[in-house]
Amino acid sequence: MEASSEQPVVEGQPTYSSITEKISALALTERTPLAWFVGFGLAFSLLMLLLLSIGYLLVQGVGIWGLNVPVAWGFAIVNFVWWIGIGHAGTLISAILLLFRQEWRTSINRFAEAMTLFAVACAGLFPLIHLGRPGLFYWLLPYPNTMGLWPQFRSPLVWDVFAVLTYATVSLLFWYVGLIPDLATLRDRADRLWVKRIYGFFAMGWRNSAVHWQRYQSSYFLIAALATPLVISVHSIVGLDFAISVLPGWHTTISPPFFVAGAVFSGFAMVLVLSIPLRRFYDLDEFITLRHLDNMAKIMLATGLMVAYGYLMEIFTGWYSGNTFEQFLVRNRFLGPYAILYWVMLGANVLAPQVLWFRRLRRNSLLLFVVALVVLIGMWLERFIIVAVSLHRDFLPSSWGMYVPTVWDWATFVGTIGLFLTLIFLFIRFVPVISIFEMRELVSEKGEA
Amino acid sequence: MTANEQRLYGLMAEFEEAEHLIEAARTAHEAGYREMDAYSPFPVEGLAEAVGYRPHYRMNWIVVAGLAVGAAAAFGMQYYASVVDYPLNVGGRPLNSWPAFIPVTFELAVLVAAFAAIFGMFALNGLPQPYHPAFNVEGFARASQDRFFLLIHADDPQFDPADTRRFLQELAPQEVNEVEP
Amino acid sequence: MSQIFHPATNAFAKATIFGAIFIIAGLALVWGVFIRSSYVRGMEAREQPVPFSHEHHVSGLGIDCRYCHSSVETSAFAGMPATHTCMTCHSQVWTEAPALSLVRQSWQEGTPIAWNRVYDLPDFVYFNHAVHVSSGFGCDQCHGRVDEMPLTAKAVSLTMEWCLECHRAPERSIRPRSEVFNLAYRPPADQEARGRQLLQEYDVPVEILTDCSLCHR
Amino acid sequence: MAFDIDDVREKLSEIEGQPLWRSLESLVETPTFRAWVQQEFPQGADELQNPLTRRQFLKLAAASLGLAGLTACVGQPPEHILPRVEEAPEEVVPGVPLFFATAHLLGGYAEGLLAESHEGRPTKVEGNPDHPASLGATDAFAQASVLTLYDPDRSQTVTAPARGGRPGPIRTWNDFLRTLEQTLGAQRAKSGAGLRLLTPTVTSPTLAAQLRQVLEMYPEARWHQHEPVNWDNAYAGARLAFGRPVQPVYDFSQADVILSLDADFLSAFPGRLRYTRDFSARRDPSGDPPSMNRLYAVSGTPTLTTAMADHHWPLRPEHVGTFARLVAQRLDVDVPVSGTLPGEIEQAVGAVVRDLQNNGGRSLVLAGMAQPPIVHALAHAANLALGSVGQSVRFVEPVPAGEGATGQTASLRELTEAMQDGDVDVLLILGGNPAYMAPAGVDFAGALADVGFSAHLSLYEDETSVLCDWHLPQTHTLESWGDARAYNGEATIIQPLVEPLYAGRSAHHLLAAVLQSDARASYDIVRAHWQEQSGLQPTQFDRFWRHALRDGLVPETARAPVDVTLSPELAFPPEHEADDALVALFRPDPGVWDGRFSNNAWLQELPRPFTKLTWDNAALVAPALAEEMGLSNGDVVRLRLEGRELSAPVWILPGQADGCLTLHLGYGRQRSGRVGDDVGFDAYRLRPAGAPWQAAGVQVERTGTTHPLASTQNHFAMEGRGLVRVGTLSTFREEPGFAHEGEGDHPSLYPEWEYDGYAWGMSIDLNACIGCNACVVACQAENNIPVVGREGVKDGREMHWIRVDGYFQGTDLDAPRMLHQPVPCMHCEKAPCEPVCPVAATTHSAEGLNEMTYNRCVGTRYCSNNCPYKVRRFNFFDYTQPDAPVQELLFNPDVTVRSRGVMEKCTYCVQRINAARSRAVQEDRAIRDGEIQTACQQACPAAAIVFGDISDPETAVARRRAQPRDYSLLAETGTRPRTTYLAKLMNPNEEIA
Repeated sequence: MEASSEQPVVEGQPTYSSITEKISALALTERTPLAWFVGFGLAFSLLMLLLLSIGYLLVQGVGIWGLNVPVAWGFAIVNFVWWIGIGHAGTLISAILLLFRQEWRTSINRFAEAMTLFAVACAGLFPLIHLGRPGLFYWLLPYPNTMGLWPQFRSPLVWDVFAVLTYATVSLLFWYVGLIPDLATLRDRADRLWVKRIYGFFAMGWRNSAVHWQRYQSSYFLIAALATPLVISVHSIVGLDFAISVLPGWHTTISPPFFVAGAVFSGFAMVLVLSIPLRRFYDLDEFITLRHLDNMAKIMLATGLMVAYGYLMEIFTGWYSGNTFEQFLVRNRFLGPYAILYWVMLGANVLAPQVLWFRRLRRNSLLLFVVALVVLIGMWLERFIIVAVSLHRDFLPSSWGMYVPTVWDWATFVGTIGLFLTLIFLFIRFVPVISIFEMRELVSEKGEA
Repeated sequence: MTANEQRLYGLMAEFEEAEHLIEAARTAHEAGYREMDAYSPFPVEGLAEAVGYRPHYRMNWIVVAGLAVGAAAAFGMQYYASVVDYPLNVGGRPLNSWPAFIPVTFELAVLVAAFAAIFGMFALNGLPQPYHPAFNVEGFARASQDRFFLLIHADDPQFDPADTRRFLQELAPQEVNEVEP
Repeated sequence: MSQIFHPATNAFAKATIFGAIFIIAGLALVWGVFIRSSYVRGMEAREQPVPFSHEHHVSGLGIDCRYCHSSVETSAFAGMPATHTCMTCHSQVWTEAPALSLVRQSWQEGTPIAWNRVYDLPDFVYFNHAVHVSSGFGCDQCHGRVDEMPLTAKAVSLTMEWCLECHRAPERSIRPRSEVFNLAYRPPADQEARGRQLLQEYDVPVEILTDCSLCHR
Repeated sequence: MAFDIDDVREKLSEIEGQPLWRSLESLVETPTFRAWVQQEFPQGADELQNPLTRRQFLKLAAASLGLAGLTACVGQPPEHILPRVEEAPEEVVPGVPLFFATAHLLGGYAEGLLAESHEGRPTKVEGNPDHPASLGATDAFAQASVLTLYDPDRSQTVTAPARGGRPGPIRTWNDFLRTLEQTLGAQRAKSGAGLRLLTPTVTSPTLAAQLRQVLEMYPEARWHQHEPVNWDNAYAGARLAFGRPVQPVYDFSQADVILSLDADFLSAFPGRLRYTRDFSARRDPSGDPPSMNRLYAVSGTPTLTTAMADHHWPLRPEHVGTFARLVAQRLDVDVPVSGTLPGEIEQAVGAVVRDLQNNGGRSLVLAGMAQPPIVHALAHAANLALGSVGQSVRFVEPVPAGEGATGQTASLRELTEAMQDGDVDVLLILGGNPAYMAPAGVDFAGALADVGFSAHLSLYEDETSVLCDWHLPQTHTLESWGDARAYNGEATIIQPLVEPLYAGRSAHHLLAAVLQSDARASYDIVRAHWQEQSGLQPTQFDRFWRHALRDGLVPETARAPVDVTLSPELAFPPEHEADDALVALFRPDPGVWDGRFSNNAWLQELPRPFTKLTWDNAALVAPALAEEMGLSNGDVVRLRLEGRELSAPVWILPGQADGCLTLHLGYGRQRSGRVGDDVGFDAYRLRPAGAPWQAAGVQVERTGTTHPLASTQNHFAMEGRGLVRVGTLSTFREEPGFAHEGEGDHPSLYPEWEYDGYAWGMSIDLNACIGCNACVVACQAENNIPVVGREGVKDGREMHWIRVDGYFQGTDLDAPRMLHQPVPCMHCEKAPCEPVCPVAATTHSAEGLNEMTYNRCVGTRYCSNNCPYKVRRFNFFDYTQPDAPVQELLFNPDVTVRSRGVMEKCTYCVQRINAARSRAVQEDRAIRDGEIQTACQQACPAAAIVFGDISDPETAVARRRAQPRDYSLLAETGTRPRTTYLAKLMNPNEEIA
C-alpha cells in the first residue's frame, strides 16, 4: 500500500477552475470529436442488430435459439449472469471504497457507476426476452389481479426480479445524487439558455449551500451504506438461482460468495477495459493515474484468486462427495464434449491474472487492458460452463444432449454489447465522466497538505 | 428607504478561499447575524457549523424507518400471498417457507430505505428549487466552480442594508452584491 | 448570472416529485376498477338472432330449466335446445309470429340457429355443470335471475377471482339439491353451519376445490 | 356430426377436369363446404378463407402485444352455439363421449377396438377387452389410426391419372362405375378371362364371399393377394411338415420354456398383443414360490422378443438354421446337420434342449416369418416331439381366405407375368400399394402399362394409383362397415364412427358394383352376409347382430384346431455350406410397417426400439462391421445386391449379428403425402423376390457422405447408475429386496405433507414392459401432443410425455442385454420443479398430482432444468397449429391444446381422473380401483403399467408398490416419486455360463 501511497491520486498542479474547466469541457464542448462519432456509429449498428433479433424472437419464439431439453437455458441466462456480474464494480467502487474512505475512488467512481447502470440494463433485458411468453413477464410482480394469484415467492427467479430491480433503482439514484452538484456546474457554465435549462432541470436548483452540503453528504453516505450489502446480495441471489436447484454443478453451497467474487472480478476487468482507452483519448492521465490502474489490478488479482479457489473447491467437493453424479460432472467438465471451453476458462481466469503479481506489469496499461479483456472472456465462459455444460449431461443418460448456439443466440449477445457501448458513448458525451466537485475537494485537501 | 429594504433579499460577499469564507462566516455569527448562508463549490469542513447550523441525525432516522417499513411490508405480503390468500402445496414445502422469503424482504427494505434517504434529503434541503434569489447575483455561477459566497438574509433581525454592507466590506471579500428577491 | 427558471417552477417541481406516488397509486386504483367493470367483462345483454326471453318462458310459462337445458344434470355441458324442442310448442302457438321466422326456417331447412354465446369461458377452463348441480349449487349463483331477463345477460364477471370466492368457501353458497333449480332461493340465516352439513352430506371434496388441475388441464 | 357431406361430394362431382386439389383449402370454393366448416369449427373457417394472412397476423399481433406486455388483456373472439335441429338420439349426450366396438387391421388381421366418439367425431381408440387379440390392449399402429383418418393428404376424390405417373384430373364415382360397366361387359363375354383382382391379405368373411361370387360370375377371372410382409414361409413350412398349409396359434400362458428361432412373436406376429399379455403374465414372479417362464432367442437382428430373452444369441441366418437342426436332432427328429455354431453356443444347445424336454408340453419352439420353410418345419417337428402341440400351440386352417393368401410373392409374380404377357384386360386393385411394395425382381409397376383397364382403390393417391387408369378413394376403417378375423379366426364387425370425410367408398361397394348387385351400401352387404351365415330368422338375427356389434365379436367364429401329424414324405434336405458373405435382412419397420403408415406423423416420430431413430430408416450394422469399415452413425454407404444399388445411412446397433445388415421396409416413398415423401431410403428396391427376408452377398462401400439421423436418445449406457435394476430369479428367491442394495434412506428436512383422500400413484413393471411404444402413441393421441418434425427431434425438442428409455448393459458389445424403461412424469411428492416456478404454474394437488397449469406458464423453463428425470416438454414453437382445419377434429376436447412458449408434461391423464370423479359425485360413491386407467396403462399389451390410489392398501397399484422389487428412480435426489418401478428379473439357465 505505501508503495503506491507516495503515488498521487491527482497529478500536476491543478486548480479548482482548471479541473472544472477540463472535465466539464468534455460535456459542454461544441465540437464533438470525430472518433466519438465513429465509435458511436459502430455501437449503434450493433444496437440495431439487437432490436432485429428481439423482433424476430417475438415473432418466432425462443425456438430460434439453440435451446432444447435438457439444455433449456442457454446464452440468455449466460449473458444475464455475465452482465449483472460486470454491473457490480461500479457500486462497489463508489459505495464500499467510499465507506473505507479510499480517496482514489474519486476519479473513477462516476463512470464506474454509469458502467454499472448500463450493464444492469443489458442484464435486465435477458430474463425478459428468454421467457416463452414474454408478454406475461408482469406475472412475476405481485399486484392484485383478477386471477387472484400471486408470484411464487419460493422461486429464486422472483428473488431475481426484486434483486435486479432494487439494484438498478438504487444504483441509478446513487449515481444521480452524485451527479447533482456537477449538473449544477454544467448549468452554470453552459452558454446557451436551452442547455442551461436542461442541466438546470436535472440539477434541481442545487446552489452549493453549506447546509445542503451537510445533508447531502450524510444522505450520500447512508445510501452507500445501503448499497454495500445490496451489491453483495444481488449476485448472491443470482448464485442462489443455481444453488437452489438439484442439478449437479448448480447445487453447490459455495455458489453465492463464489458468484460475488466472480462478479467483482469481471466488473473491475470491465472498468479497466473502459478506463484505459478513456484516459488515453481524453488525456485524463492526471486524474486517472497509474495508481488507480494499480489498485484495480490488485483487486482483480485478489478476486481472481478467490474465483480460482472456487474452482478448486468445486473439484474437491465433487470428488469428496463420493456422489456418482458430482464426480461425473467434474470428469465431464475436464474431458467432456465442452472440455476445451473449460481449459480456456481456467487459462483466462486463473493463469492470466497471475501476471498482476508484478508491480511493473500492473502499471503497463496496455498489458492491463489485454489481461482485463481475457478475464472478461474467461468469466463469460465460466457462466456458459455453469449453465449449459451442467445441464447437458445430468442424471439420466437417456436424456443427455448438446447445446449449439444459433446465429440468433450470437446476434442477441453481440447486440447487448452494442446497447452497452451506445449508452457509454452517450454518457461520455453529455455527462461529466469524473466527479468534478469531489476532485475540487481533493485539490483543496492537497492544498492544505 | 423602506421600499428599498423590501426589495432586498440579502447581501452576498464573494471570497476566493474556503478558509477565508469560514472565518468570515464565523465573525458574522459572532457579530450576531443568524439568518446566513454560505456557498462553496465543494463540501467544506465546518462551514455549515460556522453559519450556525447544528448537525442532527434526522437523515439516519428517516433511513431506519425506511428499512423497517420496507421489510415489514415485504414479509407481510409474502406471508399473506403464500399462507393466507392462496395456500398451495409447492413441492411439499411448508406454506410459510420463511427462509425463502428473506431475499425479497431484504431487497425491498433496502429499496424503500434508499428512496427515503434521497427524498428525505431533498425534503430537508427544500429541493427541487430551480428558482432562487441567490441566482440573481452576478457571478454567483462561480459558486459551483471556484468561488465562495457568504449571504446575509434581509430578514435577519440585525440586518440593515448600510451597516451590513459595511460589516461585510470589513471581511475583505472580492466584492459585495445586493441580492434581489 | 440571471435566473433560468420562473419562480413558479419551484412549487411545480416539488409537487410533481413528491406527488408522484399519489398519482401512480391513483392510476393503479382506476385500472383495477376498470378491468373488473361490467364493461370489460361484457355483462350487458347480448343480441340474439331470435329474441328469446327467459323471463317469458320461465316466470311467464313456468318452464323448468331442464326442459331445454336437458343435459345439465348428466354432462359438463348444460345442453342447448334443438330447434325440435322449440317447435314442440311453436308448431302450435305463435306459428306465424315474425319473431320466430328464423326458428321455422331452421326447422324447414335443417340448419341450426346460431345463438350468440353469453357465457364464454376461455378454452383452457373446464367447467362441469353436472358436478355443480349434483353438489347443490344453484343455477342463479352463476346465471343470476334468468327468469327476470328478457334478453339473457352475463350476471357475473367470470374472473378466476370470482370462481375462487365459492371454491374457497363452498359452505357459504351450497344449497340443498332440491333448491338447485329454484332461481329465487334465499339462503337461510345459518347458511354457514347448514352449508358445512351439506358439504358433509353430499361429500364434496373440499380439499381439492382450489387445485389448479380441477379446472385447468 | 350434423352436416351433410353428401352435398359436398355432390358439389365435387360437378367439378369436372378442374386442376387437382390436394388439401381442403381448395374446397372452400364450394359454399356448402364453407357452411359446414363454419358450423364445425368457426375458428377454422376464417383460417380457411385466408390461411396465410391470418396466421401471419396472429404472430405479428402476438409479437407486438408481447412488446406491449398486454397479452392477458385481450378478450376472446365472440363465439356461437349451434344446437342440433332434430332431437338427439337419447344415448347422445353433448359432452359425454360414446364408445363403439370396431377393429383395426394390420396384415388383414383384426385387433378389437373400442373407438371413442365426441359428438360424432372419433378422437381416440382403445382396445376391446373382450376381443381375444386385444384383451383391452392396443399397439402403436391402432393408436395412430385416428391421425390417418383426419390426414388431409388422404385422397379425397376419384381421379383419372391415366397411368400418367402424376396425380390425375378429378372424376366422380359415377364416371368410374359407368366405365367399369362397359369394360366388364366385354369380360362377361369371355367369362372374365382377362379379369384380375389384386388384394392384400383378406380375412374379411364378407369380402371373401364377394370375391368368390366374382369368381363364380367370371370363372376365368383370377384373384391374387399380396402383402410385402407375408407368411409364405410359414405356410410352406407347414406344407413341408404336415402336407397342408395350416397355421399355428400359440398359447403362451401354457409355455414355461420358449425357444424363438428368429420369431418376433411380441411385435410381428398376428395376435402379438395377446401373446405379449400372456407372455408377460408368466414373467410375474409374485407367486409363491416365485416362478417365471424362460425365453431363449436366436436371431440375426435385435427384436423386442430377443430383448426379453433370458438367453439371446445373435446368429447369422444360416446359423439360425443350424441351431434349429441341432435342437430338432437332439429331439430325435431325423434331420442332417453339417453346419457348426460358434463354440459356446453349440454347447448351450444341449442345455436348451434339456430345458425344453424337462418341461415337455409346457415348452414351445417357434420360427419367425423370415425363416425358411425348413426351419418352420423343424419347429413344428420339435413341438410334436415335445408334446406341446395341443397345449402351448395348436394348428388351425389358414385364417386368410383364398389360395393366393398362402403364397403371396408367387401370386404377385404370377400376376405380373400375366400382365406383361398382355393377358390382363381389367385389373382391379383393392387396397395395398403393389407398385411400391413389390419385390425388386417383380416389375409390377412397369407391367401396369400393359394392362387394358386398371383401377386402384386406396386411402392415398399413391405410387400405384398414378400408374393406373383410375384412382378410387377408399374409406378408412373408422368410416365404413366391414368385418375381419383375428389371429385365431374370431370375426369382428367393423363399425364406422363417422360418415366418410371425403368421397371414399369401401371394397365391398366396389365389388358389389362388379357383381352388379343392387345392395351397394357396405352396411347392407355385411349384414346380409352374416344373416346368411347365421341362418337365423330376421327377428332372432337382429338380436344376434346387436350383440355382435356391442361385443365387437361374432360368436362361434374362432377356428377349430385341426389334428396334425408329420407327413410321411417329410425329409429334410442337407444344409448348404455357410459362407461368410454379408447378409441383408429385410424387416417391416417398427414405425411405418411396410410403408402404409409413412404419412402418419405420430408413427414417423415414434422412436424405434434400440436405435430411438425417428423420421428415417437406417442400415443397422454390427459394431464389428462398423469397426472393420470405419463407419460411424449417419455415414452413408452404397449397398449392392444382385446388380441393384441403394444408398443408406448406417446405424451401429449392438446385438446385431456380425455379418448381418438390417434394412427396414416402408421408406423412401414418393407419393405418400407431405409427411412421408422422401423420408429415408426404399429397401424394396433391393429386396429380391427369391429371398425377400434374408439375402446373402450384399456388398457395402462407403460413399464418404453423411446423413444426419434424428435420434431421441444419444447415450445408451447407464454409467453405472442404478436406473434400471436387474436381478435374476434365483437372486430374487434368496434376496427379494436386491433392488434396494446400497440405497440409504433419504430423510427430508421439510415437514411431511398430509394427503387425506385419494393419493394417485403409478407402478411400472420393468419385468413386463417389452418396449413396444404403444404407450407413447396412446399418450400422444389422448393428450393432443404435437409432433415437432425431424429438425425438431434433431434439436432435442420432441414432445412425448412418456418416453421409453433404452439402455445396453453388459460387457459383450456384440450381445449386450437390452433394457427398456418407460419414463413419464414421476409426480414427485417433493417435486424439484415446483418451488422454482416464479408464477406457481406447476404445483401440487391435494391428491398428490404434480399439476402443470399451461395458461399460467410464462415459460422460464426453470422447472425443466430442475427436473432430474427431464420429463418436461417445452413448446419452443407454435407446434399445435394444424396443417389443415380437418385436423382440429382430432383434438381431445378434454385436454387443453398448448400454445407456444409453455411447458407441458405427463398429467397422469388428469382429465380422466376428473371425469371419473364427476361420475362418482353424480352417483354418490367413491372412485373405484381400476375405474381410472391412464392412456398409457390402457394401451399397454404387457399390463406393465398400473395406476390408482396408493393410500388404499387394497388397490392394485398399492399391492404392486408393496412388492420387494418396487424401487424409486433416482431416490437419492429425495424427490419421493409417486411413479415407481418394479425391478427387472432374468431367468437364466444355470447350466449355461
